[in-house]
Amino acid sequence: MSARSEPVLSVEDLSVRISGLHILQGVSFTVAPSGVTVLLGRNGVGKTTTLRAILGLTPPAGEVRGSIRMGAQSLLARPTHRLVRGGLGYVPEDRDVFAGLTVAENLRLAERRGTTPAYDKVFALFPELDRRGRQRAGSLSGGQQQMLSIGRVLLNDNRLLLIDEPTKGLAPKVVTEVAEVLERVAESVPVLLVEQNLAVVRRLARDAVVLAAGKVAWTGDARELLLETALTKSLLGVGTGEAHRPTGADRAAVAGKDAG
Amino acid sequence: ATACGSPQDTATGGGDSAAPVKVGLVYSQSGALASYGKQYIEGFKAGLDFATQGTGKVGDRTIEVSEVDDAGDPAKAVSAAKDLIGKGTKIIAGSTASGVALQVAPIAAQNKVLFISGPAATDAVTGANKYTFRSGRQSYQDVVTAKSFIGDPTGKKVVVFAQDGAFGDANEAAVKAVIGGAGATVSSVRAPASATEFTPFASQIKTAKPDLLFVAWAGTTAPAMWQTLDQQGVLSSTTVVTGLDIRASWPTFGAAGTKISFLSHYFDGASDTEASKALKAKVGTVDLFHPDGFAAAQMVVRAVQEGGEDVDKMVTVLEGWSFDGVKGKMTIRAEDHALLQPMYQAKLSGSGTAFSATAQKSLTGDESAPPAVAMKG
Amino acid sequence: MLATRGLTWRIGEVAIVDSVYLDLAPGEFLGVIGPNGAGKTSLFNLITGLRRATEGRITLDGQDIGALPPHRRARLGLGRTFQASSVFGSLSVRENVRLAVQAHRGGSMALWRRAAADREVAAAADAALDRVGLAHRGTALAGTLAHGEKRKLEIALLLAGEPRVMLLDEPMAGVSAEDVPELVAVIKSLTGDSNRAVLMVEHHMDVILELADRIAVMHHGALLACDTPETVMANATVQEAYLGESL
Amino acid sequence: MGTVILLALTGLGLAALYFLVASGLSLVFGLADVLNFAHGLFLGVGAYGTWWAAGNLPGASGDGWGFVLAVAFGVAAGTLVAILVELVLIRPLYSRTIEQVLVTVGLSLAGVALLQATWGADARPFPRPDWTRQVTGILGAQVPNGGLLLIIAAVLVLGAILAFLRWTRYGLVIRAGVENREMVTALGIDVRKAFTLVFAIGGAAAALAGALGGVYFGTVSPGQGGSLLIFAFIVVVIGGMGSVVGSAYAAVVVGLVQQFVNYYGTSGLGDICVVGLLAVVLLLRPQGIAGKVATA
Amino acid sequence: MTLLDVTPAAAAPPAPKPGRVHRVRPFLPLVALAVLVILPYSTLSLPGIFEGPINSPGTLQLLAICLIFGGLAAGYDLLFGRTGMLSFGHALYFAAGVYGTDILITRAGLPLWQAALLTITGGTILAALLGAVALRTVGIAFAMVTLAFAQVGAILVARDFGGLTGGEEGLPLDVSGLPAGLVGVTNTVNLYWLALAYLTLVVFVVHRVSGSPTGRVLAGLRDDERRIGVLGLDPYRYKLVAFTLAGGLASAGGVVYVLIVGGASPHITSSELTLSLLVMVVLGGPGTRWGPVLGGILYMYLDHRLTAFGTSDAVDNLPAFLSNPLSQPLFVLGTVFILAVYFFPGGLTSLAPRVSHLTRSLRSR
Ligand SMILES: Nc1ncnc2c1ncn2[C@@H]1O[C@H](COP(=O)(O)OP(=O)(O)OP(=O)(O)O)[C@@H](O)[C@H]1O
Ligand SMILES: Nc1ncnc2c1ncn2[C@@H]1O[C@H](COP(=O)(O)OP(=O)(O)OP(=O)(O)O)[C@@H](O)[C@H]1O
Ligand SMILES: [Mg+2]
Ligand SMILES: [Mg+2]
Repeated sequence: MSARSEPVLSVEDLSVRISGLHILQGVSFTVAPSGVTVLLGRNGVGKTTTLRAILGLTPPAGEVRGSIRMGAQSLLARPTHRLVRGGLGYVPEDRDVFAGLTVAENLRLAERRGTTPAYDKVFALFPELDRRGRQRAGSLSGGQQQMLSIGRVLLNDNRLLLIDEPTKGLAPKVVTEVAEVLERVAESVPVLLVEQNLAVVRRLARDAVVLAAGKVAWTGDARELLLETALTKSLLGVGTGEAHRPTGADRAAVAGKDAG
Repeated sequence: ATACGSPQDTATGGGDSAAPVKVGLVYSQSGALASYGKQYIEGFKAGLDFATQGTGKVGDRTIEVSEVDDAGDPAKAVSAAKDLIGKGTKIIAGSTASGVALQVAPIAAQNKVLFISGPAATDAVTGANKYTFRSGRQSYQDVVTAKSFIGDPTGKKVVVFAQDGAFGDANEAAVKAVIGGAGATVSSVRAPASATEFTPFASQIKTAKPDLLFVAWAGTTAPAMWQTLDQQGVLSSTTVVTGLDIRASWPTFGAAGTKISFLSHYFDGASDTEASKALKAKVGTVDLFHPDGFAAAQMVVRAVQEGGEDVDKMVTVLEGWSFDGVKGKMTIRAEDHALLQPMYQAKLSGSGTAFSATAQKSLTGDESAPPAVAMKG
Repeated sequence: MLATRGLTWRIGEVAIVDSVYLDLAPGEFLGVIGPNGAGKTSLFNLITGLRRATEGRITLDGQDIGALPPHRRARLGLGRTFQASSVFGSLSVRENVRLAVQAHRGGSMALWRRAAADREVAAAADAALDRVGLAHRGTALAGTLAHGEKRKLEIALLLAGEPRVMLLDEPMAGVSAEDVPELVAVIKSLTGDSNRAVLMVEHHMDVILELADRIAVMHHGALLACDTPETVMANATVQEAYLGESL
Repeated sequence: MGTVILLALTGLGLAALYFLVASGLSLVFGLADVLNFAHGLFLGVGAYGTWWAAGNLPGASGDGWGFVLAVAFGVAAGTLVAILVELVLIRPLYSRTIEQVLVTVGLSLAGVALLQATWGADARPFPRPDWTRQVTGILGAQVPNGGLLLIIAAVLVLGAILAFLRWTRYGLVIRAGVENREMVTALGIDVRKAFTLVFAIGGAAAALAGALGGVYFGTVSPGQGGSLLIFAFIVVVIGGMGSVVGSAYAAVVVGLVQQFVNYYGTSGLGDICVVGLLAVVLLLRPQGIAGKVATA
Repeated sequence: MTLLDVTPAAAAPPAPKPGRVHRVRPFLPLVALAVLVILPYSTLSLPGIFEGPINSPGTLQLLAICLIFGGLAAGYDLLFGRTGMLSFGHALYFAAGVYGTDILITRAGLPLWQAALLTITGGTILAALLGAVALRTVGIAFAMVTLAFAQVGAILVARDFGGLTGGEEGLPLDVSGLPAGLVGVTNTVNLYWLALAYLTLVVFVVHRVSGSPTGRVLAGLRDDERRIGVLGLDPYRYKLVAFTLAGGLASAGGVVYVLIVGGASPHITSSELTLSLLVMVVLGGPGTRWGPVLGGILYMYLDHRLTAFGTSDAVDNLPAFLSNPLSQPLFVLGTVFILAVYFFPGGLTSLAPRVSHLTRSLRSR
């Protein structure tokens, strides 16, 4: 990674086990203090697990080892709500809007004490949210829910955003818009982004971390990664991707867990 | 050590004349009727002492009492009875709840052991079978006592206020037979046992304008019921008769208590017999169900003394037996094993938490005798 | 084979699906695009019977199915996947698919037969898993799958039912770039059979363009256009309302 | 006419009692999604707390301000128990809703038995001001004051709960927390505190119902709470789960139906009617009722 | 409906077993059955566990009741653990079996086999009819409708229409027409075998059904009912089949129970009985083959034995603040249950893999 100033987040030797399955096996990377760092990898490789471990959301049956720090402060073992109040914003993979609450209530819930919520900013980005304030979030279309989920974190000022597949299920036009939004957001807040849409990655990412089989397969400048077709092919498997078929060891681990 | 045996073995009571006599008491130590059960067992111990002159023995044989809690559940009582019988027990007593008495009685008959039912008031125990006796009073005797409050019933109007269910049914039927049979017109107002608001029923009673209101109500909602009857002016407009429950319940009548005429099975000071003195000496303040336990012990001693090991003989010696119990002269009627015994009219006085009962009148065992029924089994 | 006539679903005054006329010919692959909230998923819900239309008719092979409950429609050969994965979380992946096969084979009320003994069902299930590349995950509990794997399982469940009309709701959402071609191939193999037809909602234009014979565009509940990919892509409204400027 | 008024007013008194019991249940169920079988225990604690205070607490008694103090003590005791239950038993089981319900079932068994072990199975006379035993003449009907007290208390409790839900964020936090607890934390909210608070309020409402129920029944016994609970459940369900206003309407309907059917029909029909009403309502509008329609 | 998010303990991966144990495993249930069948021939005394030797009538009676409830819990699990239906009215079908048999024998004087046949048929039909109505609702609404139906049953029994049920006093069974082998304390062993037969039947039926194609569908229903519909299966039909079957099994349990206890009492109509069934299933492990059975047996054993424990000297000699609560069986039972929910989520059956995990990790040290 290019020598820039202190990373905002550094993950070192992160291991996560969930019910006997060794999902992350010593993952280390850092997030630069500005711009977008993108976390790439195939389905099931552990991207979401990484973000959730940073937030302290690993399920009770799981076990987290290693170190995760923001500046001098260790994030492990601190309750999630504290971390978030301290400026860690999270957009989850499954949107996780509160289906039973209205759009307005969903937003109101996300307000943090002591700050003025930036409703103007959010409504300017997603006018739909303003219009549908009284609709139950559960009855929103998939894309609308995604907007709500992103809008929710943008209400507040954050020190770092963790965003998991924000453009999934969005219409191409909205994807462009969201990408623009994130681009603008990233000017003021560093973002750790999980994204499958390579066009979006290409547009946003400054640094990239590629996971494979629970380990870091590559880190470095994102443009470098995307420019080199050979590299993309071998790492992201756009093509044959032989390297990332589950290995024998993987399969054994899986079978061991589930057999009988 | 493991060993093989027959699955149909049961222990036999020691045949030799010095072996202890096993008596099983199956009654409520826990559950809703725990305080009835407590009085019963205190009464039983006092009675055993009294009947054996403090030795706890009949001849050379010690009376060995095993107590089992049925928590008011017939299924548990039946299990306990089977267990006791399996261990060679020939005499079982107890049954605080009517349901328990009714389900243990057939077990006694099937296995030919003596069963002396306790506080359970249901009429159905009387005449249940040859092996079943009772040491307490039955609902019918309550009703006969109630009748004594209205003098000549001819042409009088009587209303029964009772909860739904077998207890209410039995009381209603008894009133119809006893008071209605003597010339009164009897009608009834029934309420669900779970009712919490009694105004509709009080209104119905008031509209009926009875000369006598007979109330058969058990359970924790009784105080609310009495308060409503009082508030709606029922208590001040007619003679209201009901059974007097255990002492602990007296303050719950509140102001209504002094306006009600009580029929009573027993209360402290209702009688002045040798047995009652002995009982009082043991337990301090005597309460409703102490005499039942006491009488049961007296019957047990009699059965063992005269009957030895032979259950059929025990039955024979108990049938027709008269004895001096806590309440006075008690007689076991031979035909149906009803226990004829004195009953009382009482008044409550006092206020707050301090109430006392005084006897107005007592009925002899013959006066309060229920009609004889045929032995069912 | 599938046709809707003036299909409308209103909530209060708002028409979520607004008088949709749609014809799906045997062997056809019809892509459905439209902005978020246009009513695409709602249209699927009406067709499969999870929602009851307020107006209009739906016919399958000429038979009016508008009044049938979902399971009856499924038995007539209508199958779908869900936008938000909906799999049986506490069953293993293989059992999920077996259940689907079994449902397809008649789903009789057999209480006494041993399900595990049915080799045919097992074989069909494994075949379906193999086609979506999930065979190695067969014993995992479906609830613990990663997101993309659930998407594949969704498709396996659909395949197992061998439906004649398939409704796919954003099958590619969240599937990693590496797996997209594979999945596209699977979906492609569904078509080409003159007995089958596919209706697919998808936001990945390249996928739609590769697969679809015709494209229907929905907007505010109504069908804006339904034509060949070229014509649709050239449509100015589509360009503006849906595609926007490309990245 | 007098009878109808009498029945209507006493029916409303009964309704008020049902509502008092149901309100806390409804709040906890609607917000925290815990069908709280231990609610009967909170009632019992409130009732016994009041009873104990009137006899033992300096300054408290069965009359006047002393009685108010006794009730306050009972409510405080109920609230405290509810908080402890939430902290110790419910909180560690979060996101395992079924287990939470089961724990409350266990608690209802053990708690009532504990009350019985401590104070005996028999009903105890309940200390209460004399005026609650009297009646007030309203349009020719002799209406018990105890019932009127219940009606006033029910209206106050309804108002207080509505105010809590309308004017604080807690209602929102908890409803969201039930849906997805993790996500609420991920928005920076300590959802555990909110849950404890809801239990505390539910416990307080229950304890108040217990204390006033003691006044109404004139006695307190260990099983009292449990026997009221079944009707409270019915009220909560007919009213729409989690809707406190709905519970209020449902309580009125149930109270009046019971009262009038018991007078004009045969005995026991009132209960069957109420149960039938429940079945009919659920069958006609299952989704409308099972879904969390309203929160206030 | 979050209440039904049961994650069956079956999902937990059982620890791999050494090969030899593995091979005998399928036969373990048969071995257990054989042991249970010959158990009454043992004169073994287990002081503190049973009052008398195992072949004494008291012990056999207790065991019989435990077995019945093991069977009942297994039947209830068909609804709760395997299909995810939370019924609060299961007691109704059990009570229908108990009262039906009792009334037909005692009041109508029918011979046992006729009474049993009629009752089981009647109970099954009752379950089918009420289920057909109740299953129009889902989730908590379903729980409440079933509760309401059961409540009507309880009210009818308590009302004692025509003196048929005996109201709160219950109805003792008239044994005069029964086969001699089922009457009397010496024949308790026959009742024990009957109860064992019932348990075996229920376990076998539930096992077969849950392994059948229909059982698969039931498991699917537990997870996602909508999805089952879209696959082309009618959720309503399958749920009704499960409900009816469970109801029928419960009324069959009632038939055996009334013979064992010798009468019917209104306890068994209460919603508390359904709640205790729920407790049993959870205690043992919902959705597992042996969990509910173990839970039912353990619960009933504790329920009966704790009364004796509460009145024992050991408890009486404790200081009052301990002995008072401990002499309340329900206090102990409730507390045990809470602890169980806490410390073995997934029920008793989830203990086995954990224990073996523990021993393995100890050995590997
Ligand atoms: N609670 C859990 N229990 C068991 N396994 C789990 C659990 N959560 C995740 N896993 C497993 O961990 C692996 C990584 O999952 P994760 O969700 O982090 O993948 P991902 O990289 O985000 O994939 P996707 O691109 O599909 O979202 C998967 O194989 C998944 O099955
Ligand atoms: N039950 C409901 N109540 C109110 N509005 C609803 C309901 N269901 C759907 N809607 C609205 O109907 C519109 C269509 O929703 P639908 O899910 O069909 O959109 P979609 O085209 O699938 O969008 P996406 O591509 O984002 O998934 C949306 O605006 C949604 O908010
Ligand atoms: Mg992911
Ligand atoms: Mg959609």
